[in-house]
Amino acid sequence: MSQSYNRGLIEDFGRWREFTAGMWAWILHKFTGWVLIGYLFTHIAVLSTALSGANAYTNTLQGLESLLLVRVMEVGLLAVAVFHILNGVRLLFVDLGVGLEAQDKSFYASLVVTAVIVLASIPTFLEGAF
Amino acid sequence: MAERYSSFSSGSLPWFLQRVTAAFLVVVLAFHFFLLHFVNHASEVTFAQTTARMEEWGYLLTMVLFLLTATFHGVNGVYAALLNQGLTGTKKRVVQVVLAVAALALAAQGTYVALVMSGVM
Amino acid sequence: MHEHDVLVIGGGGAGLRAAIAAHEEGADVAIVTKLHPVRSHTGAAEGGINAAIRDGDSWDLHAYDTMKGSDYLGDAPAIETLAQDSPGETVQLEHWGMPFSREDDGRVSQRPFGGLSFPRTTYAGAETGHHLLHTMYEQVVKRGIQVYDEWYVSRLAVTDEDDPSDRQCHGVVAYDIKTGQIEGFKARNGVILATGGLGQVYDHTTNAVANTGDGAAMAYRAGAPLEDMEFIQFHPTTLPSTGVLISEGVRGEGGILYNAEGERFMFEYGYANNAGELASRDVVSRAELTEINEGRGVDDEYVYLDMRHLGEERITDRLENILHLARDFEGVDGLEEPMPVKPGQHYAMGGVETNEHGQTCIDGLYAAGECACVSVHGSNRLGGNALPELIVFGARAGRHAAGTDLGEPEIATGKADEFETEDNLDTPVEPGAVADGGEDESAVADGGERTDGSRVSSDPRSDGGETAVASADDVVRRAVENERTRVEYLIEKDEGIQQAELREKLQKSMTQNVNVFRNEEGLKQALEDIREVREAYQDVYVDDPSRTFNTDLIHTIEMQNLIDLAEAITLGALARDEFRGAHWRQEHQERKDDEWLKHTMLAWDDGTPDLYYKPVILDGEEKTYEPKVRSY
Amino acid sequence: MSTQIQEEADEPTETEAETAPAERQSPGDRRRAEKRTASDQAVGSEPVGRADDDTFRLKVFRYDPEVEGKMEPRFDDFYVPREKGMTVLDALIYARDHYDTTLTFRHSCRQAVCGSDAFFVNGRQRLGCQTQISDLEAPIRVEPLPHQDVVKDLVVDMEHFYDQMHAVEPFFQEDDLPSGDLEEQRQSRENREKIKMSTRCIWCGACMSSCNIAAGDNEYLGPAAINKAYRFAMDDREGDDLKQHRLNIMDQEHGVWRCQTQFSCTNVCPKDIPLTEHIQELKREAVKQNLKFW
Ligand SMILES: Cc1cc2nc3c(=O)[nH]c(=O)nc-3n(C[C@H](O)[C@H](O)[C@H](O)COP(=O)(O)OP(=O)(O)OC[C@H]3O[C@@H](n4cnc5c(N)ncnc54)[C@H](O)[C@@H]3O)c2cc1C
Ligand code: HEM
Ligand code: SF4
Ligand code: F3S
Ligand code: FES
Repeated sequence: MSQSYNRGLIEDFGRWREFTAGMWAWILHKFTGWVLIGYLFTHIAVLSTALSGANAYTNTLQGLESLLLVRVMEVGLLAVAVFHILNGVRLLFVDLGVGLEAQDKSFYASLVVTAVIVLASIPTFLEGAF
Repeated sequence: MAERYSSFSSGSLPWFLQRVTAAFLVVVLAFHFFLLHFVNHASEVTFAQTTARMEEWGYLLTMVLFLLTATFHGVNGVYAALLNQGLTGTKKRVVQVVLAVAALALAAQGTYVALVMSGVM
Repeated sequence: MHEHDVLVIGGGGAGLRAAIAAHEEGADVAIVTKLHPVRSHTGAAEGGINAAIRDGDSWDLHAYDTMKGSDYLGDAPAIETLAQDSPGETVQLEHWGMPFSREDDGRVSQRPFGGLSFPRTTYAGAETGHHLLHTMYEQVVKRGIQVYDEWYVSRLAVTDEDDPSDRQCHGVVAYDIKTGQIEGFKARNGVILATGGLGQVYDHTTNAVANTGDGAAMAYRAGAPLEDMEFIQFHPTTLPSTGVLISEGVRGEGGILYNAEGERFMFEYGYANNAGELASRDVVSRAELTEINEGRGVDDEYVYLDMRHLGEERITDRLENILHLARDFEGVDGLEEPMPVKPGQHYAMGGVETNEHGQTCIDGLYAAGECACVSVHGSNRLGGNALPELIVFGARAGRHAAGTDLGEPEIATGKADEFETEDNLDTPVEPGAVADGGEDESAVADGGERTDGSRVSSDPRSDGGETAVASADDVVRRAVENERTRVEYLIEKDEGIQQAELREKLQKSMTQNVNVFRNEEGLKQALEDIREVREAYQDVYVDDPSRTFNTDLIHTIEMQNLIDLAEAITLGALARDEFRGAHWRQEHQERKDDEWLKHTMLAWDDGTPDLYYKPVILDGEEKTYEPKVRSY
Repeated sequence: MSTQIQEEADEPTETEAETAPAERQSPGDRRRAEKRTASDQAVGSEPVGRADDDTFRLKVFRYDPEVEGKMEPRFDDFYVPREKGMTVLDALIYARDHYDTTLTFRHSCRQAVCGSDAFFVNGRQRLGCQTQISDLEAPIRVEPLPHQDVVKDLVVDMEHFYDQMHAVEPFFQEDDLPSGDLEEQRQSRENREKIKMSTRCIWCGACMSSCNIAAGDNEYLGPAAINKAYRFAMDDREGDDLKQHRLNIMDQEHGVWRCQTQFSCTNVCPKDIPLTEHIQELKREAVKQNLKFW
């Protein structure tokens, strides 16, 4: 007689506008983690050129580094890594039960510090790319 | 004892190792980034430089450990994320196998490359 | 049809305790409840549980305090049972893990409470009821007792003998709120009513919306008499817009009451020159209402309770939850502004007449908790005495229903020949069921008579008037059929009046006329209003045609219970021309012990309320309680 | 056998009904159909009540699996007069009693102890009775709790929540009790203080509804049930063996490890229970317990 209406998956992620700090931190940490592990695979693949000899290795690396796109992506990688590290530290504290009341503030702090570090590193990263 | 041991398969060990590896990775990843982007610029890296660094045992060991912990940390993290979305049954089994194979391949290939770089192989 | 040894109706403190007790005696027991057990209003109780568990205290002191508090209208055997069993039951709760507040030595804490000669109120923070309710629900889960939650019991399946004392209860009819299914529940041994309070008879109450007195009303219509219904406790400090209780603690800490003119009226108008704000509940309630009636209330509705002068530090330390309550439920910051308060209905001392084993005069029908009246509270309940009542009499009813021999009861139930009957009560209108001559013969909303004189829809008895010896199954089955007819009628009826309108009217009139202040004129006015509502109810219909979670239907069925109980309260109040405990009569300003040391009893008697009196039992186990002036 | 006979006897009536459907239609059927037409018109047309300075707009989620016009979920708009101290629950009651008696929601105590009126109000899980209208921005949007099956309007199916609560053996089970007459167990003030917050849960389900993990993994015990387990695991009155037993339950795959410290449960809990903190503490306890043997 009575059935229930399932509002479907939309409500799972369609509610992002209503997400709170902790949930954003969770999503961003997940995202950055996936990027990092993805990068780790590519990274080892690129480094594997070392197996074909010294020149292949050096040429590949320097070839890649001369591409603007790669440089920009590296900045992205930095951002991702820095955020993952900072938020990771935040999570470690949470796991230890330290500073739980300030969990939202520490998330915002991770974001801000990430931004600062990344902005400050841009010159170094893009040096000589143009 | 056996009972104790089996409870480890529940999730406390993966969870715990994820934290331990994370703590290790903070340091190494930061060091890695710093070394290869700030001290040495990535664009200037050459095979010679790399092998020079890799010939140092301490560095080699750190890098291999870095690789292994990062692999574990990353793959375990991905697995946990999938579990959280309600992965069960055969699918879960398949994911387990795929991730394990990928992780082993990555670790093996990476270690091999490192050893070659360091001139051991 | 579902079948169990013992059926407990209601999952509040009384119901849960009864179910556990019956289960421990080996009975197959089930709880049928319209709210999930943890949603019961027992969870709202704040203060504590009176129990004499310490050296220097004893059960007879507790009994004495209770008798005095009842203004000598409690029955001694009931009061003594309460005082004797409460310590054991309270420690039992502790053994079940209830998180009581603790002393330094690790023992449970007790605090002083109004009217007690020893600080024996055992408590768990400011949420004793919540913990009591949850602890017992946990034990129900542990024992795997079956709970039919969100099943609304709408009718008792009782046989049809002329004398209610010959009748037998075989079960109940319940409505599955989620699906609209109506089903019979057969009880092999007994049905225990534990349906709680009736605060919704009033428009301003500390009680929950679900406290509609269903059990008392159903038992009443089935033939079990109601006892002492006129005694309603009003709490002086409740928030005006919701009725949420602001604990006496605020006044205890030094909070003051003042009127719209800024006068500290408890002193300035001499309501209580000594105790001031700390006078007893009824005195303060009456003072507030006098202020409001004489035009010194704020917005003609409430007065102020001010605690700002206590200072932020003291307030946050001792009265923090009050700040939350005022903030969440009234939108007032207690640190910045005075809090609006007014008296609100709080507790019904009366209920279904039972003996110490929880038995009513109908065989197999029990009642426990606020819906029952074993008569421990008499004309006025002491704070902290309701929760022990739940566990003590809940447990006893459960045990007895499961077949345990608890000995001969000392309290008699049912109407005895020698009882005095009230014949000359002057009512402006005929009370009781409406005789219906309307076109629709098969079902009438409130169960008035059919044209042929037999009664149908709400008559709880099985066969609509014809005497027949029916099997238990038949009794239940017929009750189910009658209920289906009624519900079908209510849902299918196309137009008429809606319950919300009637409810509002009834509640307004009760609050206006049968409140803290009572006088003959007002009471008569109330009877007229109730009559009007009752007649209008004949034409009630349910707008929501759905079978799924039809709360409109549930409220409509509840409405009938409210009408019957409102009438019972008012009839009792009109009859009792004295001032005793919570019952204040303008024309009769003194307690009349010669005339009124007796319980007001009301039997439905097939739709014609029959008012009679039963003597109070003041003889205890060891001593007789002598009525004294109640002063503190 | 007897049921078969009955069925046969029933049949003629059914065929009759088919041949004369118009007469068979009861007023209820008719109204169920009418509600559809009425609501079809209502969609996109004027909301109920008057919009002016003294009223605010209340948007309420509507759904009924049986009434035709409501089978497709929709929002109804009501204009409700503003009053001082008015809560979301008061507003719903007003809309129901004055505009549409079919509006359905659970509520009882009106004082945040029964836990029956947790709704999704302006994008957050809140108790209707505990939320002041004046604290919200109009229009006020009230929906049933997310991630739970809707039974009708604002009523959700709580069965799953109850199952999870029951799954953690939520009952005190120490058998070693003081033998003396009326002798209670001793508990230190500190220990009672430690479990105090965890005992305040009113089973409203807000936390579970706000947790994305619980939404994705149906087997996850969820914050409320874990908090319930915490309440017993940390209660010193239960001995060490029981504590270990309780930690083992938490240590299951769908126990504490599923929690990703999203904190939304802690944010929405109307009783301010530090849920994430409790969950984290149990994780550490479980790890500690397991490490003991290594
Ligand atoms: C705000 C407040 C504070 C209080 N503080 C104290 C205090 O400090 N100390 C004290 O001793 N007392 C106190 N009391 C009084 C005491 O809490 C109540 O008298 C007591 O809790 C009533 O318990 P009960 O089990 O009889 O009913 P309830 O807890 O109300 O339970 C009734 C049950 O019956 C069920 N039910 C009702 N009708 C039906 C039906 N038709 N079909 C199926 N099921 C039905 C309901 O679902 C519910 O489960 C307080 C009361 C209030 C309101
Ligand atoms: C090479 C480096 C790294 C890689 C490849 C990596 C990858 C990942 C991945 C894929 C996840 C799973 C995310 C998810 O979907 O939930 C994860 C989780 C996590 N990472 Fe990293 N990470 C790295 C470095 C770090 C560092 C330096 C820290 C620092 C503290 C860290 C802390 C964490 C933590 C605490 C989690 C667990 C989240 C949880 O399970 O609740 N990680 N990581
Ligand atoms: S933990 Fe809080 S949010 Fe969750 S059910 Fe209990 S009271 Fe509600
Ligand atoms: S929201 Fe969910 S992820 Fe954990 S902290 Fe609360 S249970
Ligand atoms: S109505 Fe009980 S919690 Fe809101």
